[in-house]
Amino acid sequence: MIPDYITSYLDKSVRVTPGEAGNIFWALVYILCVFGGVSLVVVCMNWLERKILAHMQIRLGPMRVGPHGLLQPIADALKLILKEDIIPEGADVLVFWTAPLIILLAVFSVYCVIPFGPTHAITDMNIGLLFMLGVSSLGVLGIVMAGWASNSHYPLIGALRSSAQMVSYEVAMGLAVVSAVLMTSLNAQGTGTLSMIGIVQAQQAQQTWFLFKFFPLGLVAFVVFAIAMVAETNRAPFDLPEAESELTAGFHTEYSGLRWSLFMLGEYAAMIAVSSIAITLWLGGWMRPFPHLLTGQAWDLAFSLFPALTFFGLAGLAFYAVGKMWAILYFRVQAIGLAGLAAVFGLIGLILLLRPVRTGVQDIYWFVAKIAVFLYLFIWYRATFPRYRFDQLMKVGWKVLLPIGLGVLVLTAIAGVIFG
Amino acid sequence: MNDPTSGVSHLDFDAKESTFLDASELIINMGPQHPATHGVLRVILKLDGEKVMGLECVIGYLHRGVEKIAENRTYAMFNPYVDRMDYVAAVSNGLGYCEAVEKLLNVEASPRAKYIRVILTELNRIASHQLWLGTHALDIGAMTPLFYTFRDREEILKIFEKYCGARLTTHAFRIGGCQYETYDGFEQDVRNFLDFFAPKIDEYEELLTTNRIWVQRTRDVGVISGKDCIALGVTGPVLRASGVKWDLRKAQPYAAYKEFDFEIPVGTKGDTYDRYLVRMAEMRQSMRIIRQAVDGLPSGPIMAKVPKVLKPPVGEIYHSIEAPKGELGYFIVSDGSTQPYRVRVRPPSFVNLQALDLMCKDQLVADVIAVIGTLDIVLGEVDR
Amino acid sequence: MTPVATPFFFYMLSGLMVVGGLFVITRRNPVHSALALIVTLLAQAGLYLMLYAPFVAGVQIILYVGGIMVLFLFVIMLVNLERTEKEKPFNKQWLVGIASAVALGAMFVGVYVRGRALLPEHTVSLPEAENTQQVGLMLYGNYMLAFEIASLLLLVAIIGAVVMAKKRI
Amino acid sequence: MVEGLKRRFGTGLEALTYLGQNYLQVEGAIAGELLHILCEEEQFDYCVDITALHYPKRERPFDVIWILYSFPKNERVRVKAQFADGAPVQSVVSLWPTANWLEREVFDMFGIRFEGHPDLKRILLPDGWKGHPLRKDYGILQQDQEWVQINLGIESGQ
Repeated sequence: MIPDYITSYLDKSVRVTPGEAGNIFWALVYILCVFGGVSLVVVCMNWLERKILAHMQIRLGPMRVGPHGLLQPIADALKLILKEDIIPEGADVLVFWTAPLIILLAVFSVYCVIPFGPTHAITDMNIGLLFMLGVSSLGVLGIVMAGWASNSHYPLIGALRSSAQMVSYEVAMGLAVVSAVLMTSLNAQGTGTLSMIGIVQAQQAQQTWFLFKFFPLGLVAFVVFAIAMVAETNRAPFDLPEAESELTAGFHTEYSGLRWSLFMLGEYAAMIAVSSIAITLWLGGWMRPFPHLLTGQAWDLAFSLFPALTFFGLAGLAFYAVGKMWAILYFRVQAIGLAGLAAVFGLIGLILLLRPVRTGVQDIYWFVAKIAVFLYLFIWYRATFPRYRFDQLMKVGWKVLLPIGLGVLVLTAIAGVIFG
Repeated sequence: MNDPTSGVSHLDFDAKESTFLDASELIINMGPQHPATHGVLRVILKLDGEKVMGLECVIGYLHRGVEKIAENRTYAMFNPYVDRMDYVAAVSNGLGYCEAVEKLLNVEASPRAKYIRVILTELNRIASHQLWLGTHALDIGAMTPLFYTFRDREEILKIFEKYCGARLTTHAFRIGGCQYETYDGFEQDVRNFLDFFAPKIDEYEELLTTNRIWVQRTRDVGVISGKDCIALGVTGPVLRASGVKWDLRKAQPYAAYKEFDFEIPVGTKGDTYDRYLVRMAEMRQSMRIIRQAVDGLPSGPIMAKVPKVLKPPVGEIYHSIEAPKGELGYFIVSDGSTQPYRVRVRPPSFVNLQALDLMCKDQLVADVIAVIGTLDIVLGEVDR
Repeated sequence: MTPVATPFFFYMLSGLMVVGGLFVITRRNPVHSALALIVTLLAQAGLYLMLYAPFVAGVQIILYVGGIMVLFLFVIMLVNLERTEKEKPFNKQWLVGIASAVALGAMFVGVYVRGRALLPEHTVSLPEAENTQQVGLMLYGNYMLAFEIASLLLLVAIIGAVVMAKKRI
Repeated sequence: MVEGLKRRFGTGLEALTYLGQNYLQVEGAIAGELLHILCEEEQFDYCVDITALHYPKRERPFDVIWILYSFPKNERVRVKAQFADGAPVQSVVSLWPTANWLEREVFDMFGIRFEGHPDLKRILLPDGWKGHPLRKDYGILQQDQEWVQINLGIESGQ
């Protein structure tokens, strides 16, 4: 009975997400996979950001803990967990406690509907996109609560800034999203969809990424969204709520230890979440690049080799780093560790060459690869741009992005009527 | 001491002023420990939302009584102390002090000493501006320039280290000239630096000058007119950015500056962006001066004839130089003994900081940070 | 997909709403009141979901919780809280308040008792998957005029707010 | 310039030069008026510095020194006046706003009161500090023990 319940979902004919199939066991498995995966990515992201930022700024970044500082995130996590958790005097303890949890809850709820593949989502809601926007807008509550509960001026100003900022940019974001949703309705029935999987399938059906649909309308909408999503996640150059040179650390000034790390986790998870929205809406979701231009068996095979090649590349990089290690005892241990890592990467690459695995991970691989590009962009912005001032931020949101978003929406509708 | 409003009187905290939504104004204590106050400056801000209604600086956290120490040291013994005031431009401080005492003693440094002084002082000006640029950009949120400027500042510090053994508090000059002859390859090192640094300034400018966010953050921020500058005694790049073409190196030349050909960059609007441009141009002018000085470095002795024990005749002297931050003056009174009767330092940072209130009025909190950065203060010099 | 434990969720969400509502009016600290109101609104969104109206639920969250309540909090944080903490929460209006609450309750009971026959016996099967599309078609089809009038009203309200807030134009 | 001033003030004013630097030695009573004239009529638009000297053995122990500069003339002048302990000095904040902090510092370090200063209080030392450190009778190791104990909770700051 129970094994049947488990295996029934694996039946090839089902082809729906576990949430839709109503299969609680597989839904749980997916939830664990997604949450574990996201947490792992956030940890890696922590290391990568420091490393990439450091190399952009002609320094080395973490180098001490493990080879090339690879174990630094673990050391950081340990430190944060063991650190004293300070609650400032006069703080509203209950609100102070719940604020980071709300942020985390909001961000992770978004992952419920993110489609990593046609069936690789926890569930598929028919209001998926709406759900995503709604839930991610709850994150601002956590920030506001954190800032207010700290009973301190800097967090309060940070909270005020972020509430105004997020509410403003949500408008532009929403308009950009709607124009993409409009594009989904260009089918025989004339009805669009808000389902995340449905949106990608619409792109599949129309044989184009929405980025290139009605060029340049899709592109403009995407750019509006891409700017707004940086503002939504409070990253540079829109990191005013936590502007370190002005507000020390903004809304999480008074937080420390584990609770502070929850904020960080929330921030990075939110970056991944909004990147996924952008990818789903405009960049074809799980589709591989040029799915309709470069068709045929040969191309399919070539693209399906990418996951394995990526891991071989990582392994090669690690081996190269091993070769560059100094030949002294201290580094010998690290070199062995790094070589082990390279071997693991190589092994994963080999496994990915197997035919069933190769086809199975295709969707997930391309989705994650697109996310990686976005995350790199986030880091790049941070190294390049100065910070906006509050009034300029509002000006950009209301006077630039909002009219552009509206215009794109109207033009998309017109274009849809004419060409659709 | 823990009350944020302690020591504040001219901000009337109980006054009812009309604020947005009639909300109560916010009193914020920025500093003395704050990432953007460049040391231990404490600024008490009165805010309406994000708008600054008034502010007051509380200084003195780094007060070490330099002027009192001077009265208890001989002239030569006090020389290293001046390096500790504006510690990012220690060479300039030393130059001002040595020249003041030389004037009081009625001796003149040899031409070679003067040229070496000019080279080192101008190198120090570049180093000071680099530090300013890095921290200022960091305050405004651009992280990367900081690392670029520190990389290039390192080259200057290496020259200092090779010349006199110290990197920061150099104590490079002695009363009467320079203690050290230049090391072998000094000229080549300086030339190499100039060749190395010229493209680097372009690199900084590439990151910032046409960056839209940078321009938006600095244009029309902290505007101060030339008239206000003079009334408030503000000197240095801040004054020049407000359109007043006044530089002590030209107006009342000291050391060997008369012999060099250089320009005084001036701004037009007196905002933070102009001050940025002026300082960038000043770095280029400094390079020009250094190149001329290195090319024309005369030979000869490096120390003038000064007695072993310095006993200036009774009298007083005011001598000022153009430090990277503005007019740095020394007023020295001698009573004929081996110790000065009084040494008064006219610190540019201290006087310039007074303009903060005027420049920040009705601006936003983020602008206060930008203005503190653009004033280029060093708290060691403000508090002495 | 069949719903699970419907009565349980209904009573849980309703209870949450009532408790949240009580907290809204009893808390002295306006921020706590606002947070309780957010809980109430979220529970309400849950009820909409149970009524097979996912679109309304999503809009409820985006607009009320993500937008309006954040602005509420924004304003509450700006004003001086110490004064409100000292004031009595119910300044002499509680009699009127209780009276109207009782009247409303009586009306509900009356409608339920007398109009029972009018209520449908069985749960109506609503097309969940088509919900959003249906709402859209209704709004832009049957109720086009009303919808446009409402948006015009909102525009007027925005302009009015700007005029009132801005001292000089 | 000097002639005109001498005609106006008579014997109270003496124009001197030392090492090529000009300074005016004036009576304390006319210092305020002289500075006003220098600012308004003689174009000394920039007050470089205000400082003081302490000669404890003199009858009027304080010299207050104003260092002025004229942008149009590119010329410096020092004004020097003697004051008794406790005698008020006329503030020049209304002429040169820069004098605000400079006068506060002189007050902080010497205890010289400036009349007409908008907000005369200590600037570098803490508000409650006793004593004025740049006076000659204030030893270099001396400090306000009481203040240090109360505010820092230690016996000595040294």
